[in-house]
Amino acid sequence: MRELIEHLTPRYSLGAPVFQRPGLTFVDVKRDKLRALLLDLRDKHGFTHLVLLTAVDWLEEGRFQLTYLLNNRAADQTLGLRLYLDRANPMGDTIHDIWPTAATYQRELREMFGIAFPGSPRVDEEFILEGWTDMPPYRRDFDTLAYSQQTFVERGGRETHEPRATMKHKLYPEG
Amino acid sequence: MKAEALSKMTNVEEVLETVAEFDREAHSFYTDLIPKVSKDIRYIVEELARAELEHIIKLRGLLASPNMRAHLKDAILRPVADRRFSDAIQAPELGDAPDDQEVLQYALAREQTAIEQYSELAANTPPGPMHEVFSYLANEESKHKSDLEALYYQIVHSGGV
Amino acid sequence: MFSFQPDRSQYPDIGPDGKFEIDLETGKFLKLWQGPNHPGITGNMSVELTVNGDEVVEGKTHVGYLHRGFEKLMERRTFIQVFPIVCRVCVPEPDFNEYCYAAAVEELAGIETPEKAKWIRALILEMGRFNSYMMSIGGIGGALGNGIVGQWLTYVRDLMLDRFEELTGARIYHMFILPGGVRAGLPEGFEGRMEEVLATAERYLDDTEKLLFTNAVFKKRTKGVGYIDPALFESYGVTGPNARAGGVAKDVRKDSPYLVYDQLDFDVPVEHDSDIWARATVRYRDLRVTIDLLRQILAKMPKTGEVMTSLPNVLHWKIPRGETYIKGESSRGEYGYYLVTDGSGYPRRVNVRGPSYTHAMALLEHLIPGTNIADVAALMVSLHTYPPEIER
Amino acid sequence: MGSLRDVLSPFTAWKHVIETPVTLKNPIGREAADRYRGFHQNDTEKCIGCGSCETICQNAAIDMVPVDDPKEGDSGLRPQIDYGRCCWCALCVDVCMTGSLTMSNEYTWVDTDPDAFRFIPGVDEKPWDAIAKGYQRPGERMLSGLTRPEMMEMEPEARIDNFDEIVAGYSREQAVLEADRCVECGLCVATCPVHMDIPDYIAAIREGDYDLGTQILYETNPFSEVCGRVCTHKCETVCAAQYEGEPIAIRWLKRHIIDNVSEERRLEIVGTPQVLPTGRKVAIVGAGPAGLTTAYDLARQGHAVTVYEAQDHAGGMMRYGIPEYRLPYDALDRDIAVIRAQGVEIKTGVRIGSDITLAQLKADNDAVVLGIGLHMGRSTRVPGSDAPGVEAAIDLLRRITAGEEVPVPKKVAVIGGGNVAMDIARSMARLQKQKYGAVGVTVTALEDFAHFLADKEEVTESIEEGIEILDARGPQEMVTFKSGKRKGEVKGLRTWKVISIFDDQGRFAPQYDEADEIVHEAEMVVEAIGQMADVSLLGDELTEALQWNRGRIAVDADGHTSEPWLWAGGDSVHGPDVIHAVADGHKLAASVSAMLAAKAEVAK
Repeated sequence: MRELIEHLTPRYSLGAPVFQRPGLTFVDVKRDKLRALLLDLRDKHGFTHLVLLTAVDWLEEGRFQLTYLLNNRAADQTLGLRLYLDRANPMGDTIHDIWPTAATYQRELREMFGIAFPGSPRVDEEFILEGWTDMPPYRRDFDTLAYSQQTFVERGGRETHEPRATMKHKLYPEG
Repeated sequence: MKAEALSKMTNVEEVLETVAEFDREAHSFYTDLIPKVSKDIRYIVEELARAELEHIIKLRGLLASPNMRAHLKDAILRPVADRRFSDAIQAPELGDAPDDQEVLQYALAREQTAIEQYSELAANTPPGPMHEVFSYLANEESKHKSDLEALYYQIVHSGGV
Repeated sequence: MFSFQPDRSQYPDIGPDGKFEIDLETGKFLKLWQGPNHPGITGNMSVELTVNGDEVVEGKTHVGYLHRGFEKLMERRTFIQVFPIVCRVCVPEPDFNEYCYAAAVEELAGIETPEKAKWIRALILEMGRFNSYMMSIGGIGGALGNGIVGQWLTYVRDLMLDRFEELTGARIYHMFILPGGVRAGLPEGFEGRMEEVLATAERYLDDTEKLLFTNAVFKKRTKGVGYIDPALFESYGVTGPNARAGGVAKDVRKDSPYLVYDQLDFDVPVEHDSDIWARATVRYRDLRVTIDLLRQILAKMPKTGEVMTSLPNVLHWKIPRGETYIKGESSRGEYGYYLVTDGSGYPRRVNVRGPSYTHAMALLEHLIPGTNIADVAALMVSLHTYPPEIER
Repeated sequence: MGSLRDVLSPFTAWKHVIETPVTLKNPIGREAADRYRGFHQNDTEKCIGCGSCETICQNAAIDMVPVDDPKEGDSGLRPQIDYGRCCWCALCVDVCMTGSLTMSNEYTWVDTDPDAFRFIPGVDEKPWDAIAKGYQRPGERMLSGLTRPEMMEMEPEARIDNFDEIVAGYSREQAVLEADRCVECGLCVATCPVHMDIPDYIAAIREGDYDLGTQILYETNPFSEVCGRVCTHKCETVCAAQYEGEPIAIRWLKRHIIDNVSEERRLEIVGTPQVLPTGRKVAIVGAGPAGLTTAYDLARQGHAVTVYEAQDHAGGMMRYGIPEYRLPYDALDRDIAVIRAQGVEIKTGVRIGSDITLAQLKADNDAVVLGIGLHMGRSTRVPGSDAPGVEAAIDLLRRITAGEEVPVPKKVAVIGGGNVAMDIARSMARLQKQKYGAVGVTVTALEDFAHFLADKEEVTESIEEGIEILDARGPQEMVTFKSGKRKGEVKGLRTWKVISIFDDQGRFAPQYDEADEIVHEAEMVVEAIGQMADVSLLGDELTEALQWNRGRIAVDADGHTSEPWLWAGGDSVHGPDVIHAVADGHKLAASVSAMLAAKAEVAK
């Protein structure tokens, strides 16, 4: 894997690789190099299996990470390509023509993270959420607790007590 | 032979009189001592005086009970410890302004003497009301001594760790 | 003998792009919802079918009936608190979630799993595969009018649930594979009781073979139906039995051995016709392998040793920034957890890769056009779909 | 396609028609497996109400509800479980610090009232309370560490010939590991005499925020560096972690914070009084933990505080009682420096009662606070106890600290089994090692090891250093030379074996085996038994005027004596303990301050 990465790095200006364990490597890739790299990996280096495509919200850093996880079964190697998108205007490039199944992932990313993939089939159709009007819910700033508190009624009869405060209240209220 | 036997024998009334005298003496001794010791340790002497007074009252009650009156003239073997017991009544050896430890040591010694006295009297009486009275008195003194020892340990041995 | 050609005179014209022009106003099309409540559907999903006569011209998969936002819920929970909810992603075979999550956490936190725990994990995963195949084969029987197979195999599955119950303390959601190991070793006499279950299973499977796999009707309904061109496997992320039925011996247990699979002796059954029959057969044969593996694991498992590593205080457990992907071979194909940590006490992101995600979405939608409506259920079931792993 | 076999074979399924059905006739009442996770059970006697079960519950199914009054080490709260939310994962059982929470294997229960499914296991009686089967934690607690990191200490050979500090303090890695074990229940806070915010400063260690840690420490304790070393750490006796492992090393963690903040930084964090001077004057007698804590608090409120100390240096018993190898003087000095920085004036070498009278202090100040400590050693007063060569431990320790020459014979016998006995034994052992290259100290204690008064580690370390410790030995006599040049001087200690020290009611009632007599050869016998306060500074008149309580100056809850101008606290009032003295200091300051405020009101 090291050799392959060394080979690809100058060509696709890859970032520093992370060799997570034998058989699993992560590396950063730039958006304009992604497509060529994916084709190269799929067609020349045996990474024919798109394991998954998903996003990570680095809210504090103002960016989304797209992770393209590719697998070369014969070599038992998995390569994670990390691509960073500006969180303010997240726009990805569709790869459904390379892996048709990617269309599903891209549709989900559009719905759950609000990342656009222009040209991806049915990308704007509702996927899992019907009639959703709030912000894309898998974004870090979507507060599930607040949502559930607004949406559902709490059942009454519940009250808890903190051990430390209880003891202070009862044993040394003045201290 | 006979003279010796006589001196060995005494009667219950006489014994109890000695006991009462012992307590009265102790009470007045402690009462006199109270103002002599420093105020911070006065509580010890006060407690000792109070204990003796309680004892006097208890003994008086015993003597007045009809059950006891019937036995007052019973003969009884004079305890061997009697000598020390009498000494304790007569010559308290404690300085003018003793400290807490001295007072406690003195009180402990007195209690020990009393316990020995009563235990021996109990041993010398056949089972019956008299035997029980002496056993009871011995037991009372033992308890009192234990309390004093606990106080002694607390003051002398365990402060400072 | 029974073949006939449909009358295509009523069919609409095919447009220049090679597709039907579906215009409901023409009256030539009918929209039909198969699911979410339908005997021919697995779990809470539905397929929106557009039919023309008895031929389906378009199918769209709809999921989301049971979306609980698990991946998001996990981000709100500490690493230990994620443990009880992962299994709920997949009801019939929950243990892969527990295993993959635990192994991912262990890798990123640098925790060693005791040897014996690895054996017990493999045991549990095979027990889960056993149950999942029982449901799948029972389901495919049911979808094709042979409900009795479903009843038999549900009974056998229930016997395995009894074994789950005595081993893990629960029947469906076992919550047994903790990061750091497993909760306990085997109960006294477990091997014997497991053997009874396996023997019973074999008896029922023999009957199933006679009723289902040596059955002219079943063959007629499944052979040559629901063909998946193996050339599509990589494009559509096809893994597991669906790929093995098309001659590709994909199996994570062999391709990338985890736990103790490198110490077990087994072959991966492969069929070549890539139709419903082949997929059912490959599962049936793999179930026989699973039974053998269960026996092997119990025989080879170390008898003594720790099953759990002491963890750092889980109430303050923080894991350094990192990411990993852990996969295993579930009864439906590659099951994986992609875990991203950010140095805090909570996962930054957990992404569950379930095989149904590709099989029941893009692939199914690709396969449906041209299918006879009566075969849609069998096609669906033959893909062995568990919808919760699509919508999570 | 399709052979005849394919047509006939399916008919074999008909054989099942004559089989017995496999379904259970009555599934209700079917017993679950032995380890099935069913309804909870809680041994409420064992439960301490720490709330770890509530913390770990990912479904928020658990509330801690009061079922009893809290007491030391027990919040009186017990978990109430809402089975509408419980997912039966049993993490609450796994995390339970005492092992009180378990699960029965009962899983069927029918009730028409949904609220019935919310109850307090072990308190609300349920049919499954006595079921032994179900889920118990299989082994020991696995979800939070059981043992504390080993403290780096100087080896006995390296430490025995010097007074260097033995304990190294935790490294960052060790401290984080240890801080991690804390479950933040806060049961310790009530037990700590000054109610330090223990879980909070431990959390600060985990976060690596030592500034915050220092700030938290100073909110309740200006002697955190001292307490981080020598605190009696009662908090650790109620720690939730102790039930199946070692309690959190709270004391060492406290020290770790201070170790990681420079003296300058500490002064910056603590700062100086942020109020205008009030013009009120307070005199404090004794620069020990009680007096200096009072001074710290009052100074920060703007009062002018002068502390009078009879010894040459401030610190009281922390300096003159605790040996340097346990508490280095510079550590103490750093704590005191922060107090001085508040404007507190400490006048050392001034003995109240002789140099200045209390009456003088009363006249010159708005209030006087006594924090005089217990600086006089008790004597056994056995025969020979007044012979030359018999020393009082507390006196000897003071002389060693003051740098005075003390006699160092080859053989020393120590009477006592408390920490002071260990302190003097180990100090003398060091001096012997320096002088002769060998240790010759024997400690004789009344108590047997099962009832020993000294801390366990003190005993262990003493033995490591070559000190002989004989338990259950009662001193009978200091044996002296009967003739010769050294006539009258001590040559040994005669002891009897103690058969029992307490009676069956736990009261002191020593029984001796007189036949088991040993004469411990020694040219010095050190009495390290009790201590007492030197109250002579009060003078007869004040002694008589004051109220007393069993030998100690009587004070109210705020430390106010029966004299309106006089407060008292610390060891001489509440017994020897640094952290207790600090607690007293806070109380005294609050009370004095309230009085001064009232005075100011009146003056207006």
